[in-house]
Amino acid sequence: MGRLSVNLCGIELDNPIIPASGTFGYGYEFAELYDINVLGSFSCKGTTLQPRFGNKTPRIAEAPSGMLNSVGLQNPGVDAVISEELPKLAECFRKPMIANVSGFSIEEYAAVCEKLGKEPQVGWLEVNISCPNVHGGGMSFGTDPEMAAAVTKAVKAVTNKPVIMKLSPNVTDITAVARACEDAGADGLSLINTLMAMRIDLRTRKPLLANVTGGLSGPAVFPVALRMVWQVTHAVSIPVIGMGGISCAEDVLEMMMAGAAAVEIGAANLTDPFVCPKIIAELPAVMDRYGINELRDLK
Amino acid sequence: MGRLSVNLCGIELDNPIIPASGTFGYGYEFAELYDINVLGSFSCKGTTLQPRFGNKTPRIAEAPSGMLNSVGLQNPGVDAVISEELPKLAECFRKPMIANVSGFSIEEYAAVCEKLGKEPQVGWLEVNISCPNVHGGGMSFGTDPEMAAAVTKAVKAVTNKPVIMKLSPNVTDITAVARACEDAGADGLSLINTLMAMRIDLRTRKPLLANVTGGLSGPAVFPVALRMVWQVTHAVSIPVIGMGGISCAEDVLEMMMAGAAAVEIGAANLTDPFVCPKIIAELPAVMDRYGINELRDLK
Amino acid sequence: MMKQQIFTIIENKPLTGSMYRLRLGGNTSAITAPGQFVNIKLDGKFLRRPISVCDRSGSMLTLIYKTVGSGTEQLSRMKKGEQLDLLTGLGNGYNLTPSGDRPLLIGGGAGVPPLFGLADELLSKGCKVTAILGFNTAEEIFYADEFRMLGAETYITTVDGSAGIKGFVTDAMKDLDYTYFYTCGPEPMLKAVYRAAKTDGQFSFEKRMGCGFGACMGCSCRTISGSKRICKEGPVLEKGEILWED
Amino acid sequence: MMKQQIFTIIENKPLTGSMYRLRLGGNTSAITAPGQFVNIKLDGKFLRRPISVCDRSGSMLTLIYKTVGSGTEQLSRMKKGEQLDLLTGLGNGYNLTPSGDRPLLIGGGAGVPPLFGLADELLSKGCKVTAILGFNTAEEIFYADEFRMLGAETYITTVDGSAGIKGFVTDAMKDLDYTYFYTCGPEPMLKAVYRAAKTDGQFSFEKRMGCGFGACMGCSCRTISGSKRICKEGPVLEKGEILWED
Repeated sequence: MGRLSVNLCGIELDNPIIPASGTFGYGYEFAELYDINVLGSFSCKGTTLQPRFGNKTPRIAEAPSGMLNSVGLQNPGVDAVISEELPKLAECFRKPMIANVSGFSIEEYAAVCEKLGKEPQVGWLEVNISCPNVHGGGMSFGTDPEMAAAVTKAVKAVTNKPVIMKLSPNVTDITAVARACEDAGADGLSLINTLMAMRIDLRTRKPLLANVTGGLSGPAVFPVALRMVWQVTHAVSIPVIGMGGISCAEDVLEMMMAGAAAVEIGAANLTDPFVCPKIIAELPAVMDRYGINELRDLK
Repeated sequence: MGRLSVNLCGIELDNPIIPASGTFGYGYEFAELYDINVLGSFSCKGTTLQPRFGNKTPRIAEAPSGMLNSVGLQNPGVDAVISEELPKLAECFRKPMIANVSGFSIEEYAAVCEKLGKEPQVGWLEVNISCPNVHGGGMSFGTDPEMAAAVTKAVKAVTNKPVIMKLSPNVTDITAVARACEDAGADGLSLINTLMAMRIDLRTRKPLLANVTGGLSGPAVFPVALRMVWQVTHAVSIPVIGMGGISCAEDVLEMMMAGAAAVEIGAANLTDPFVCPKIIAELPAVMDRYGINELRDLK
Repeated sequence: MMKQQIFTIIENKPLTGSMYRLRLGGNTSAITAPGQFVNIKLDGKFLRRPISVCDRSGSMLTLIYKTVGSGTEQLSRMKKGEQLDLLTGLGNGYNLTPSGDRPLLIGGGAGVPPLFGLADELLSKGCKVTAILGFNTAEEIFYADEFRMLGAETYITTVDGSAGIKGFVTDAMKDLDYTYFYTCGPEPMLKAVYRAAKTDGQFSFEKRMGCGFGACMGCSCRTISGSKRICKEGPVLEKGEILWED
Repeated sequence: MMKQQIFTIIENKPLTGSMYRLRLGGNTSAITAPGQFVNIKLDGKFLRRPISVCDRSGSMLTLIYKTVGSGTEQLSRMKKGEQLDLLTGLGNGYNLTPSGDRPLLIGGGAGVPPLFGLADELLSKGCKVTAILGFNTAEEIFYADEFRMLGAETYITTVDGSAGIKGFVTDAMKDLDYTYFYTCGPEPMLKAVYRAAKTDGQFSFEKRMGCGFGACMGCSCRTISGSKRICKEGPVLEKGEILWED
């Protein structure tokens, strides 16, 4: 085990760096840029039962130290992911991946998790109950502790793989949802998803995003993410993946000092496609600067 | 009425620019820097029944495109405000001011509002039910619609001045709290207060703020503030003061396009003490660029 | 394949009131076809700014961009010698193979630049190139002479008739005879060209992008062959696959 | 009274591994006493960076700062000719009136700079000035010669004994005779000086600030005469009013 290795729900990661869902596709396209086996793991594009085109465009807007997106879970559907995407990934990634799953009903979550849970490439299931960009679903599961618990139970019933529930920051008390997921059998949690936000086009005086609202990510949300990871890791005993605006090795350390077992890197991949290998390369020197021998010691 | 004039709960403002509570003291110190009568109005430091020193230091931390504060309602108490601060303000400010009020019980909110409501300098009462930096009070009133309504009713019962309830963004559904305040008789709403956040000192591995968490403000929160102002102005019919990261004339227009009747400028005052007069001076030219004749037209 | 590279500003000067020409020195090897674009990092801006490639030589890249907001305005203030972080070789450019011997190039406003590099390559391929460059007014015209100097038969249209043919690019298309067409410009113009065109052709589209290299699904569009990413499978699409969003 | 002003960098050079001297050209008229500070805007940083004034002439400002984080590191990379947006004349500086004829100045590390301007003014006032400058090691020493050249009797202390008196500033205070004292340095040193001092004196404090001019209440501290703002009523407090937070 190296200085950077961490444990996520019983599986060892060479390092805690995990590209976040929706910023890394199904991995193989980034493999053209660098050997993605340097990563701890990665979380694939949010996958649903049926193929989805997602929301109308524009789906992207600029923000101070961040960006808004309202992609709306565009994906080819779980069957195409299994038949087309995962085989392509197998050619360039040897490690277990995190399968990110979304749904519009408890049954859909369970159906998708059951299918993906059977795939040997899948190490963990990350269940997104916090997408702010789809209506009649997504986030609503993540804002009500009982709904969150129900999704957790349904998913746990159909897979033996570790189940990580991805939580929404758009709530009054994230620890209530976190505890509900833990009590329902979740093996881990990941947070935060994006903060629901908006921009208006001064020329048209209309919302800039076709979906009106979108999710804010990037460095702007880092202090909010850090607070919520701190609150949650003090409220539950299962491992937490910290995410939200992480863009350098120092951010990784700060997030792990807040209690995160590993981290996901999201928006930063979009402005610097090489940010993850850069962070992995920089971590040892930055750890030395702050007298950190092994990342595990920060837990 | 000039191009910039707006109406806030029946009172005309020369312009919509209002320094936010906690960034402008009780006004008279900024009067040494410029004639504060150029402002639409300003909201004074949050005032409580008893004097408060506030939280331990450090109370301030840097963030990407923003800052964290955990001042914790430091103020001399309502009696000293009336006997010492307001007379000093009277010498340099001719317009009605917004009295910002905080409390730890419904009775305290009512008591402070009753005293300040009697002061002729006070044009509006801004009732802060959303301070994230004080325990056993502050924000808890702003996260529960029933509590928010109870505070509103109690305050309305003791004053004839317009009552503006200041809402917390740290909630699942800000429109529920907004509607509860409107139904309880609030004359207006102001939002957003700061987003609860945190930073950790990499050297000590401990929270950077003595209070552990603090409130995030500055441009980083602007897209979240804009979304909530949009949601609230579509859910209620009383006027809304928009705030959260506004730092230039363009931001003012964007916030008013989201439905705000006026705006408060907070963190920007701390990095540029002259930002409010600058924005007021720039507004006409920026309005011309976007074909806006009068700010009232944006409502 | 995409490369991340540092370029140095050789020239950054206005061609009209809002169009600027930016010449950059650096490694352009990642750029393989006209119609591709680069994505530029600007200090203080989170998202990069995508700009189509006008022309490139081994070590020099020419971009022509319009100042539309604070980002491009900031870019327009940058000086010779300053450095820029670019993602280069982005997107799927124009395919020259189906051009035939008399291709028609149709550009509108900020859509003109990528057609210049395309004209250059079509001419060296031995084609007889005709170009229609559409603008609103005479003041907005740029690169007309450059197209002519390349050897392209060049027609100008202006909406107000202050120069060239009065009207839209489609008014100039009417009487022309061509084997194939390539176009780039604002979407209303593209739709008009789509309706007016007598042959097959290729369209270059513009959309708000997150990453510019296919990761974020921010710029997806529907086509007859399914969803495509303007930044990855695009920005150039063939006439036959286009589905216009109403 | 506070002024917002643009200054131009005349010099920005390291004095030790982590201490830099920044000389700025501009209008220093807002600065009225040694011990006051300026608040510097840095590109990409939201909060300004407060730095105490070391010395000033009519048109030149000398600041000596320590690189402690990304902000001050960014400042240390700035070059001659670049401009900085400063809030100047901030805070309540040292009061020279009670100095008596033999004041003692006690500085520790990054707390040394403001005492230099103070020494200069006390000497021109006709005082016999003694200065104790404390550092951890010989490598960290700066401005010892400058204090001597001014005409101050200067003692150096180092914790490791690699130069001057081995130990802390308080070890050098013991045998000295003085009418009053002025000190600036890390809080543990200030507390030790508070205990060791035989006379009255003034302390300059450092605290994380939001605005630097009294608006945000970010840097409040308790004193026997009630709450004070380090950035406004401070940074200099008199010995008699200090209440140490445990």
